[in-house]
Amino acid sequence: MESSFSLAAFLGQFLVGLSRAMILFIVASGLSFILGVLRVPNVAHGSLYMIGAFAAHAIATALGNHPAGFWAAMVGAPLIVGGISLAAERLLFRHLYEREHLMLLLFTFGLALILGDLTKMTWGADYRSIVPPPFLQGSLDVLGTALPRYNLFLLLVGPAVAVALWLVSAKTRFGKIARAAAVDREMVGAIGIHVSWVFAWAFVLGCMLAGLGGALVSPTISVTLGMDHTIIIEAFLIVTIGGLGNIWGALVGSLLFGVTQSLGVLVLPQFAIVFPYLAVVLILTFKPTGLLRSVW
Amino acid sequence: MKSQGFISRGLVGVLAAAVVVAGITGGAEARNIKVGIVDTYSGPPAVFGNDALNGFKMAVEEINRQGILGGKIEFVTRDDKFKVDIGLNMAKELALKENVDVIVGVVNSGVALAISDAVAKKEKIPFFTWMGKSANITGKAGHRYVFSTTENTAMATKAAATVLARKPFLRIWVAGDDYEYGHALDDSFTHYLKQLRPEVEFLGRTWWKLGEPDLVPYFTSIQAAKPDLVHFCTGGASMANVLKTIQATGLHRNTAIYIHTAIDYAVLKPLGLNAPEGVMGTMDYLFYYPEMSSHQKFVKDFQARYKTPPGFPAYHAFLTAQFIAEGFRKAGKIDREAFIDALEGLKVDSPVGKVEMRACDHQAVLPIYFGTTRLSQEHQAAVAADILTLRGAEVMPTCEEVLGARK
Amino acid sequence: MLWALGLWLALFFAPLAAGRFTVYLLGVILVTGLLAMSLNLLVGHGGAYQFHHGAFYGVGAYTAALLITKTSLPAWVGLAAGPLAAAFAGLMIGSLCIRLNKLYFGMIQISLGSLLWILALRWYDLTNGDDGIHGIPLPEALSGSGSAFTFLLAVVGVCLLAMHRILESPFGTTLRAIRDNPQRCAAVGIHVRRHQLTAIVIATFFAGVAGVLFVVLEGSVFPDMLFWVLSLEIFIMCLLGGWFTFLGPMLGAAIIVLLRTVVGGFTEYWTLILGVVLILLIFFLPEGIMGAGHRLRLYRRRAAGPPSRGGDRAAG
Amino acid sequence: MLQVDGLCKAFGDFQAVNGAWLTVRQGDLVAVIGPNGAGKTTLFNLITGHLQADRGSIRFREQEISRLPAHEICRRGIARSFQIANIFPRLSVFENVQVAVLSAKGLSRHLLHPTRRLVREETEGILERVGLQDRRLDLAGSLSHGDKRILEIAIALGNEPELLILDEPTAGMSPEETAATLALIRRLAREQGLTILFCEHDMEVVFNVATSIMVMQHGSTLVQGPPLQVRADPAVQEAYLGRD
Repeated sequence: MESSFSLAAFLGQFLVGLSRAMILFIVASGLSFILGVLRVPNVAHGSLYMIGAFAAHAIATALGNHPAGFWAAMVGAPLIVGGISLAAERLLFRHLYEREHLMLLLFTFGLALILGDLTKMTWGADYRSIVPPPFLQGSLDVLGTALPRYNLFLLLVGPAVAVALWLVSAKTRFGKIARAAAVDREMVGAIGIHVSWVFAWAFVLGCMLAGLGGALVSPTISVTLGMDHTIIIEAFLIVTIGGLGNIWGALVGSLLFGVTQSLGVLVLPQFAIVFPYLAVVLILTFKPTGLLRSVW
Repeated sequence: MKSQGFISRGLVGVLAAAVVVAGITGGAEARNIKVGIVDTYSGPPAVFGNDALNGFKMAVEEINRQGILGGKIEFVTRDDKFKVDIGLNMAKELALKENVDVIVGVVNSGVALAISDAVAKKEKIPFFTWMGKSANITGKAGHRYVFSTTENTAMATKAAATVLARKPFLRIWVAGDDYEYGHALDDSFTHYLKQLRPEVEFLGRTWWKLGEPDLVPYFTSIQAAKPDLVHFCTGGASMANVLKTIQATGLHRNTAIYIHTAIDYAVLKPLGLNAPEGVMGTMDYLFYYPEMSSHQKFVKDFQARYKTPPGFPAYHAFLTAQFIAEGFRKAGKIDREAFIDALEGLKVDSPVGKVEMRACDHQAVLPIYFGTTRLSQEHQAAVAADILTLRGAEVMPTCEEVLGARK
Repeated sequence: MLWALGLWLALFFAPLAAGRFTVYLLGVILVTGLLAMSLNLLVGHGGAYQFHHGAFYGVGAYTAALLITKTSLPAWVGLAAGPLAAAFAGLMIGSLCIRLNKLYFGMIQISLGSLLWILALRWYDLTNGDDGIHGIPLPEALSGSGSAFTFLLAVVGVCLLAMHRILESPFGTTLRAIRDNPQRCAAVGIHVRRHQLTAIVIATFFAGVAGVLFVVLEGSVFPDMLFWVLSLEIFIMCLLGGWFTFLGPMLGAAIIVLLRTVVGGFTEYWTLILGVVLILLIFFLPEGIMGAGHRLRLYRRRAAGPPSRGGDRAAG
Repeated sequence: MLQVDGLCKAFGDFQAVNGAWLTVRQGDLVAVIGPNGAGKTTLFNLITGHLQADRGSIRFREQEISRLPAHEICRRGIARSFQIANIFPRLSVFENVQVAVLSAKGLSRHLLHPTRRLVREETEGILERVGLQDRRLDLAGSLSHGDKRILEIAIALGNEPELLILDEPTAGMSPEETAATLALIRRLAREQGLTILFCEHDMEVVFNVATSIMVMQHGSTLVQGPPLQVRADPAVQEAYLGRD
């Protein structure tokens, strides 16, 4: 065991944790964005992540596992998820924004149940797997640790998504309105903005992040039913730690989860399973509304 | 009065529910043999449930062409959703309302143990598990009314330990899914390997939660310890995650790896030609081995019907149907106790040869195949190569051991 | 009240009149219904985000199961200890939760409940992990299925009576006031958090009773009982039957259990059906079946004429 | 009875209350007036413990109460109503008041006595005093806005307070309702011997009702005194009345 504590192993493990945090961040930021702007605790977010993974597989397979198919899947899957979420928002959600949070939560739970079974109807229960393009296969030796190239790729994608999100929320008119709506819905309505469509696009954006997360994760795991359950609880724990509705809170929460869990595996492997829950309990005990400012 | 109104109306509702319950319950005795299947048809384990059902259907059609005791086998299916309470609920419905003669199925060992105790033992209904892999089912928790037509964790790991004890692996690391199945594999493999080769050293253990999406952090910590052999205790969907991570990190290039069911086609097929080569695994059924004519015919028929080769659940279910048919034929009447007596020591034909139902513990005597993954252009996937066959009698705990554990 | 009592007494004859599966299913409904009603005490009447109520159900069941199988104490002691252990867990977890608001309350509770779930899942030597504990021996008097049902029905009846009294007491009225407006409650001198904590302890006690009754009914316990998905399913039962009614959750549990048994036998898409039912409910019957019935009666009464002075509610 | 000195409360950079002072004697009917944003509601929230003051003291019956939680202050005899209708919408009108009466009598935590047999007379009495007795069985959420505001006062009365604090009791009311409400306040003060502190942004409305008027501006107290004296105060005329 003494060799596991070397600095190199620690750094390698740290990088692995960071790459894991990137997927978590992409999914959790979408959840948090929806929580912030629409005040909807979207339990169906996990199902959309799963659909993203299945759709990515379908697209990649349709293009015969050609490397271009992988990139088409990374773009196409979020779009498919975006389409589904737009339909759900326009047909169902928008009639419910005035309801209590508990109703919205149960509503999205119902949606999650439906989407889960629809996924099964469409794609069946078999395990699936996507092959990344050749240059992302295999591993690189970083400080004596074999790091999969794909994880290094994720380390580039994560920050890119974070920057894109920041640009959208801080620099565009849509982002500004969405942030204002998060603070005071009536005021935004009062200054004559068509809030309904702002909400719709905010919802779609958040859901597309779930789809992107699902697509990105698909080469590293087997795509199966039940993926939704695992991710949704983790994503909710992350946004709670960070502060509900705060995208940067989702980033902090994801990094905390990814890195600590990854280093925890090295030091206290038996502790890894309880860590996320314990982290929520400890953080909420001392900071009752999460680490960063929450709109809830 | 408002609240009283609620109470009385509520109770009217409850009573109405009782009437509905009464309406859907109550059944009739039939001359056909009625088999109730409780299995998982939703969620990830549905892969197993569906495959098993296909194998069972195929066998039943064949059996019904001849008939049994002047009747046929008919069956009903119930989805347990991989949940113990629902599984119990469904098994009780089959036993108490549908009046089935036999209950079969169950992927989830927890469900199998619950049904075995609360339904099979209590209601005296024969129960076959064709997928529940806990050695406890026919071991510690076994009894007259429970049968297993699948290999279990003890058999698989004893087979693996027998082979691996002959190889130069001394420093061993264990990693796997943090749930009962994973721990059962670890306990039993460790037990047998230490017995056969006391000088082996277990360096450490890594457990991740079931469904953990990213295993790389766990792998990097294993690599740092440089073991000779890693025993991964995993199965189902997370098996594919493990294989993918092995391929991505290249762990198999400098470390030997053993995983029970790693040579399962259902696991290897989705990975295609991107599966890691050289991973050692055990299985009690491979559709391409052994190459005997009865087996090839079975596989061909199955593929013609379902467009996919049979997996081990299909084989187990097929075998179970044979045991049910032959058991009742031998008993000569539709009687549960006579059926059980007939089953004990019964040998039936299966596509890969005769299989015996061991009398002492009601465990089917199945061979275990030990193989190593190798890419096959023909299958466009990895398959098992260098297959060693370990006979059931070699790998099963002895009757004395089992009966001792039951006390 | 006599009406209700008569119906309850009539159910005691179910084992004589109905088939065994019917009786078993009634037992499942009663246990699940009691669990749902105990949750509704907090959610429908207390307005708390009690997200992981199943954890206390599990604590009650596991306590009973472990005391019976691992100690030489009489089985009755195990059965009695279950609800107390659940209430104690409620006190511990509740005192951490009540300091937080709404979704944060819910999330910290899911986390604490999941820690208990992990305990049940991982402490193999004690709990058998995933496999669960089966074949739990019960006291002689409960071993027949008829007598077990009678016991179940009696205990559920007593629990319902107690819950009804609690909800009709000043404690219950104040609890509903907190649900409607916690800030205003503080302004009329109510110690809101202490009141909620008391409610949590009471509700978790009844959840523990339901857990113990599950052991009596099935003779098994397993970690799934403490998994968060079960807790959400109980929520649906409350919603279906009616949040703001007393017996609604029992009705909701009956419908879900029956649907699951009937529909589950024919289709593997049961969750899809459940999802559709849930969404239709939220759109068209947000107050559940009994809530809607109650609304309808109020409407009819209004249509029939103005309420008489000193009418039913105040005069009792 | 109530003595507020040098009270301060800031929200971020915004100094909502900045050195406010106020004196209420037994039997007074004190009106706090000031334009919107003068800090009236914040002042009331500080007195009743819904907010914690940054600095300053609040003494009620010679005891410091500025650090106590809301429910504790209520128990000492200060009851309040809120600016926005703050009732229990899913309870009946009767129960709305009953909850407060039960709390005042320390019965809130009783578990086994049926509520319907408790404190009936007291509750009925209050409903009759404010004129809501005919609506007692309706769900509070279904009342008109004016009735909700009256119900709020009734809830506050249920606490059997020595000091009743009303936050803009006539906000959003029609002129007729306003007049009726003011008459109710005056009657309560006279007949029940209640000490009442209330706020309004319209000075004219309170001149005939209040026995003492405190004028607030930018979070500070400009002046407090009898109506005529306040009206004559040059600073008040400058800040408040001068604009007409």
